Amino acid sequence: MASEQHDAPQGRQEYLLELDDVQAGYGRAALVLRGLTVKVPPASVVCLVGPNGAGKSTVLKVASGMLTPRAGSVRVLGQDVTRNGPQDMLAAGLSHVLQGHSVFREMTVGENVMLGAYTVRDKQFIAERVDFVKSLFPVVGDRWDALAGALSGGQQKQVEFARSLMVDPKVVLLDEPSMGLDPKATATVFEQVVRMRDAGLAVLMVEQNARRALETADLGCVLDLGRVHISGPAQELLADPQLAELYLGGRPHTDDSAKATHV
Amino acid sequence: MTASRTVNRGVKIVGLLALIALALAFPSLAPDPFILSVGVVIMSYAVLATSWNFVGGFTGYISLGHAAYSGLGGYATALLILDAGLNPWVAMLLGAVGVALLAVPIGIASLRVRGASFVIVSIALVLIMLLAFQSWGSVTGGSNGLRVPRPFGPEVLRPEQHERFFYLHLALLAIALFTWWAIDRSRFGIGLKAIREDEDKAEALGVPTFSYKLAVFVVSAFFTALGGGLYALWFGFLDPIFQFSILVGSYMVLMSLLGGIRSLFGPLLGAVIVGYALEFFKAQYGDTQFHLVALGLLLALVVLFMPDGIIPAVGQLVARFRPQAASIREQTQAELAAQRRGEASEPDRDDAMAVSGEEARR
Amino acid sequence: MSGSLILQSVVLGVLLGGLYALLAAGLTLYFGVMRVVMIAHSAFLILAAYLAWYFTSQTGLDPLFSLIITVPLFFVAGVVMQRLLISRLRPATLTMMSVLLTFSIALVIEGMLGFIFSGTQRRIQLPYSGTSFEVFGANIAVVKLIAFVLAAASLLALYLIMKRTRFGQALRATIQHPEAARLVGVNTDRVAGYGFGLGLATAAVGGTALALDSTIYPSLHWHWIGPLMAIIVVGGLGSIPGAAIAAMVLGIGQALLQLPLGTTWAQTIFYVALFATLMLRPQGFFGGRLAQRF
Amino acid sequence: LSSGSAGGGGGDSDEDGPITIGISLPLTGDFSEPGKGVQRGYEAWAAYVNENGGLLGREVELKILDDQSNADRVASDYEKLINQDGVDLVFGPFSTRLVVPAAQVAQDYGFLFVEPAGAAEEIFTQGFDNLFYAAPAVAQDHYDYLADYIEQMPEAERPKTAAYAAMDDPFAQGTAYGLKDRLEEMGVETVVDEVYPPNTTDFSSIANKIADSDADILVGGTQYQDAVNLIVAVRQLGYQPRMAAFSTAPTNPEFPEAIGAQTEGIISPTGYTPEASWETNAEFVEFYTEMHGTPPNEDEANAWTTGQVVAAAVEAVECADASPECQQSLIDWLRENEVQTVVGPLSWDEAGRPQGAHLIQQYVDGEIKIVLPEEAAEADFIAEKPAW
Amino acid sequence: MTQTQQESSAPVSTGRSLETNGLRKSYGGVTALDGASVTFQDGKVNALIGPNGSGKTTFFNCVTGMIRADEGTTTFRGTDITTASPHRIARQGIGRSFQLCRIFPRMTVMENMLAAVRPQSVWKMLGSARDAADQERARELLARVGIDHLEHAEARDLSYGQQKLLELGGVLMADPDTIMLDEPAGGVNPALIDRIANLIRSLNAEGKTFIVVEHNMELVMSLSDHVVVFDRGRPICEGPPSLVQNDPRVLEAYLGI
Ligand SMILES: Nc1ncnc2c1ncn2[C@@H]1O[C@H](COP(=O)(O)OP(=O)(O)OP(=O)(O)O)[C@@H](O)[C@H]1O
Ligand SMILES: Nc1ncnc2c1ncn2[C@@H]1O[C@H](COP(=O)(O)OP(=O)(O)OP(=O)(O)O)[C@@H](O)[C@H]1O
Ligand SMILES: CC(C)C[C@H](N)C(=O)O
Ligand SMILES: [Mg+2]
Ligand SMILES: [Mg+2]
Repeated sequence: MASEQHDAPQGRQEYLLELDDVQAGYGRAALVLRGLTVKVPPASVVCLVGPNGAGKSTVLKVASGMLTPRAGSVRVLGQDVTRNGPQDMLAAGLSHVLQGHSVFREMTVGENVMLGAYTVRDKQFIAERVDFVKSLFPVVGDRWDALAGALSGGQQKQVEFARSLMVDPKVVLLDEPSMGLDPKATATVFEQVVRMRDAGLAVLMVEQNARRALETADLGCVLDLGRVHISGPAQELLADPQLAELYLGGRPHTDDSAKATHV
Repeated sequence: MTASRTVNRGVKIVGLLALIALALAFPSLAPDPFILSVGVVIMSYAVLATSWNFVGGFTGYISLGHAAYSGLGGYATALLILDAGLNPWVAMLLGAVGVALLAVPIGIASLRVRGASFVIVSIALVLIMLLAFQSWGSVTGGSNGLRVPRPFGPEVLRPEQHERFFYLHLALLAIALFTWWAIDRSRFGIGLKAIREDEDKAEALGVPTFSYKLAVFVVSAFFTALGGGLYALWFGFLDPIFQFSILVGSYMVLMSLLGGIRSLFGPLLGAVIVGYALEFFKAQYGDTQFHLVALGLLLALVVLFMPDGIIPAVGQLVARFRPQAASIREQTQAELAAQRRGEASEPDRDDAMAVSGEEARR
Repeated sequence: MSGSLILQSVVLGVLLGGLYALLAAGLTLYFGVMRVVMIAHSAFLILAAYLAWYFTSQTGLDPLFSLIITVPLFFVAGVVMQRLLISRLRPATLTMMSVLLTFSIALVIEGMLGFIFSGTQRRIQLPYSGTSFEVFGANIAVVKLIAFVLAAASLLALYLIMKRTRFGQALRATIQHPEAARLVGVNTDRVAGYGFGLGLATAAVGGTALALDSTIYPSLHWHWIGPLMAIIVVGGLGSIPGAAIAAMVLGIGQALLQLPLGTTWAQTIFYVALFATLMLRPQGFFGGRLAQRF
Repeated sequence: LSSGSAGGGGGDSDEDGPITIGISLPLTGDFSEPGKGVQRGYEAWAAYVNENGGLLGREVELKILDDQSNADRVASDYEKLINQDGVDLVFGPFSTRLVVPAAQVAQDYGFLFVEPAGAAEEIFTQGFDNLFYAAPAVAQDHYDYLADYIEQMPEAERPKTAAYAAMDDPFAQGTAYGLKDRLEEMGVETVVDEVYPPNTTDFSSIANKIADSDADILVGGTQYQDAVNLIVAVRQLGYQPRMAAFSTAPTNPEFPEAIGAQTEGIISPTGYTPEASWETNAEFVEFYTEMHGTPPNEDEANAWTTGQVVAAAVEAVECADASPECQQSLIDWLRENEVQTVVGPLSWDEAGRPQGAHLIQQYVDGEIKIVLPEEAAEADFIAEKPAW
Repeated sequence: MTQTQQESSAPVSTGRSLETNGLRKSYGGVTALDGASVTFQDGKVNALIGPNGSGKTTFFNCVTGMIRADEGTTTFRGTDITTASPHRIARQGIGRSFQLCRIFPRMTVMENMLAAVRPQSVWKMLGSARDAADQERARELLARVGIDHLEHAEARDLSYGQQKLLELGGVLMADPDTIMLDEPAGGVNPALIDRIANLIRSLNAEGKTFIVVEHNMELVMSLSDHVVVFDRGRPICEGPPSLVQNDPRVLEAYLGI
């Protein structure tokens, strides 16, 4: 049902990431995802929004193999990876940036970034990437030898994002990448998301900075209580006043203050 | 809901009364004085484990060195009787008070560190005590050991002594359990548990973490010392090697964990099981080292399969067969919004209540 | 006190410190890197010593050859132990529960040793056990020197593995954030297993070194736990060089203190150092890890 | 019949059934090695008695428990033996540390307590009125013959300086300090006096002090493994004493294996020798050797002696049951009488101290031989120890 | 009722709630705070903004005693609290939340709330924690942050955003006068952010002072009376939102134009 809606504009194109009728939950507890379908076509950004506890992070965890679904299937590049563990996912072409903080706290920023390239053998490529992330996030270069755990919250987030840029995946999962980032860094992150899309990657992104995210995204998907509540082209969702009230914050999105910050 | 709760309560009370009755009747049920003496040993374990659980259960600080306090309690009692000529019971109480006082500086030094470092410090404490009590022979009797005069006259035969000490231990256990329970339900207790979960966060919320930890540490040392003193009076002989042994401290931890450190009766249950198992393994594999293997395997099984202890594990099992209490309401945003619109007619109430903690305000 | 006495003490302290350093390094690997309090480390040490003794008494060969068997054996045992046991513990309570789990393993090892080899004290018969040579007026026993060289070599190897290889990085990452480590492609199960295997392999070397110059019996491991634990705290949990330096300092300290104080009180140096460390620098003197962040 | 009166559960000791004897021994843990020796001795004794018509015509049955070298356990073991198993008699465990708590239980139930291995003075000052040590001498007196010998040496040949290293254990320390007191009286200067905890494994620092002092005589108050370690450690430092004496360890059959070829001249006190000419000894040695293939050692002999002592009392008063009357009459009889044993005739003071002396053994030509006193000597005392 | 309370708790107003003077903190070569002197007014909603790593969290930590500043002083309502321990500062009436959200993971949501209640006497301390009035208040607060339906859930099972909300609830439960929030809106659903903003406004109306670190400019601008902008460990500009928003230094350092 929900998936049909965004099937349509993409036509008969293959999907890079497909979650099909997935049911998942933690331990013995009740289901968190109750039959959910999300499909991400190549060269597109799909944004998941929804209230806290709706199951957005859980979707990403299922997609990256950190949580095995109780039913349904996961496909990456057409290949069934439902039972894959997370360490195999990178090989399958999928990378995942976790919500919250996941730097290796007692390792240096440099070690963190280099671990991002753990599976990469090409020294030349690594060197290029290091220069690239240093240019994106100055803090990475400035604090290369500092312990990552000693950085400020936002700086850690930047290091994490930089770490994820060390590889060249086909599918990228981003769980609230802009949380805790200052406007400058937020802009950088969204720029990278756009760059990835332009490079043909599929990006599945969870954002609470929903308006900003939907402005960047091609498709939007509103989750509630483990189901896709509604999905469609991001611009359409943004314009929907009822959605705005329930999920995107009460004020209409032409609010002055909002504009001022979205410079 | 309320009906099931009262039923629950009833079951609990009946269970408790049955437990008390069983404990009181044990000496008359015991077929011979040996079984009774095993009962005394198990009660002593229960006292020690429950005392340990003041620190372990509430604050999550795992002390492998609580044998230091029971040993000190035993020695203090003995020395106060022998050198100061005090009445044994007074000596036991004063000894425990002394140990509690000593626990203050020890606590100040060792509670500064958390987690694994604390475990190591606690091990070190017993080893220091062992060295000190062994070397300081002129006072402690050193490795010759120290005989503790018996509190009852020679006319009280040994089986009779066992019986008396069984009840004495039982009484001490009851006091310790009551204290634990009282702390558990108190605001002090919830502060301690907050320390167990996240010490810095608790501190930021205004919990005086250090004083709380220290207070409960001292309480724990006090009860442990009482347990040690009582045991010394019963057993009648102190040897530093056995008084200050890591193994004894580890038993306290093992028992508590086995039963469940978050439950009032966890350590008691653990003590009964471990105490019995120790006897059983010894009887089975007595003349080989195999009893150690058996004990080790028991411990490993608990840690692997019942990390929260038996009581919580059983509780979960029971809960699984019960209808799930629908504690978590599940609503979509739309439903919530509708509901809120309904509430919005009386917003004042909402706001006023939120800050109406009059008693809590200065 | 004569100068030669002090010189000899320093030499003995250094030789002893070397062994302490190796053993403490193994502990610090589990502890600082993997957050596992490995109470059974010294039990494995004694196990290795027993295997060396058994090897020698069966084959008549030098105990050093037993390393060919025990080191791989212990490595595999470590991997198995991590995979089967340690990995089942919840991360949140890992430190605490690992104390108990490894404690139980220590009991099992002690029990099995007693079961198989009895409680009898054993000592390897070596033609050169009493041999020594003199350097600047101090006697250096051949067995102690061998033990020291073994210790130093494996310590160095351990350090290089941890610092210089991808494996070392992956291991640290695995422990600090297993989920994130998996997401960057680390096979965390394998890495954690190897890490544990590595720690146990040091116990194999240490045990053999120990057996060269000491009597062994099943419950001997209890006597090693205290000093080793103290060393790793003083050295800073998780720091291999820290543990090594602390071991050296405390080893020499113990040897020197024994002159005026006697054996019993000299042992307290470990605990005095431990408490002093906690008062002055809870994170340890040499290594030190990140202070708590908010 | 007043059976079972002692503990209320005394058991059913019918007159024709076997006499059960309860024993707790350290079969595991720190004292397990000598503990097993004692076990062998007890079992050999029981087998021997049963082959020879039993005690009072009844079979003897041993009930042996393992106390794991633990004082708490040893007490509970005797508690169990007396109350649950309803034994008729008890024999003592091994080692001073375990004898005290065990004797307390026996005393509380009014049992006779003859023990094979609680030699330290501390045992006899606890006020036990039921205790008897079944060996020739208490710890302090173990070296008496050696001290006598040194006293007789010409002033110039006597050692001038002595180094003592003793385990912190009542027995081990007792032996070393017994000799120390005597030597100091003679004017032998104490240059090293070290006490080390039982768990010490590294002896290099103690050895360092001893080597540095270059004392003429080295006295070790040792149990077993500590002596081996100490000897290796002093050898590593090139120390060569003129005399070296260690308690217990050298008499252990493992000792020469552990030390290798360097045992020559090492001195040790012992309460027993298989060669002794005491009445029953030859029989004992023969019986034991047949059973185990090797002649008995001190631990086995002490156990056997314990059996002999109790048997003598039982035969004399003609009772063997748990009743306080019987036990008291056994105790009273032993107070008054001398018993012939494989370690010689034994009699005791009120506290249970035996009144004899230990022999001095020494490794001569690779074999441990009695060297003192002269009347019992199998070989000549080597006054100048060869280098080790 | 609300009225009387407001009066009784109305601060002995010097106008200044919290004041720091030359706070400095450095870690090895990194200067996290570089002589920060800031004054926050009583009864206002203050915002503290600045780029990542500008020292906002460090400032919070110094003020609340979680770390000790190398130099400088902090005064709260005229009392010097520079070297006071965190719980004392908390008891003076300063509550705070953490940027990397911190809750008590193995306690239920309700217990998390009750743990924040401060007993006022030893007697109270030993009294039952499950006080009916406290529980009632906790439920109200949970409802206001939108997670009342999770009352019996264990805190570790909550989603990230729910944990943030719980932390906020806990801070409010302790009933401080001055509430310091480190990114309260981070990871929170926009619809809820509005509710939180309302909550802050209404508490502010009752006399509570707020100091909020936030990167959500929309929220900062609509909520705050006074904005302080940090850069490299010291304030570079402060004033009402409209002014700060257009200050070139702010635009350059923070908004990146
Ligand atoms: N480890 C866990 N164990 C049990 N339940 C969990 C666990 N993690 C999440 N949940 C539950 O699953 C539901 C969905 O969680 P999820 O983290 O996917 O939410 P989310 O949409 O990402 O929310 P947020 O925006 O707050 O991050 C929540 O109700 C939460 O309580
Ligand atoms: N424990 C520490 N060790 C070393 N440097 C630290 C430590 N804590 C903070 N810093 C440094 O101090 C500076 C300020 O950090 P702080 O956490 O206060 O920033 P912040 O303003 O809160 O940033 P954010 O918006 O990212 O949360 C940063 O450069 C950080 O790297
Ligand atoms: C002579 C020995 C058998 C005595 C024993 N070693 C003891 O500790 O008392
Ligand atoms: Mg989430
Ligand atoms: Mg911050």
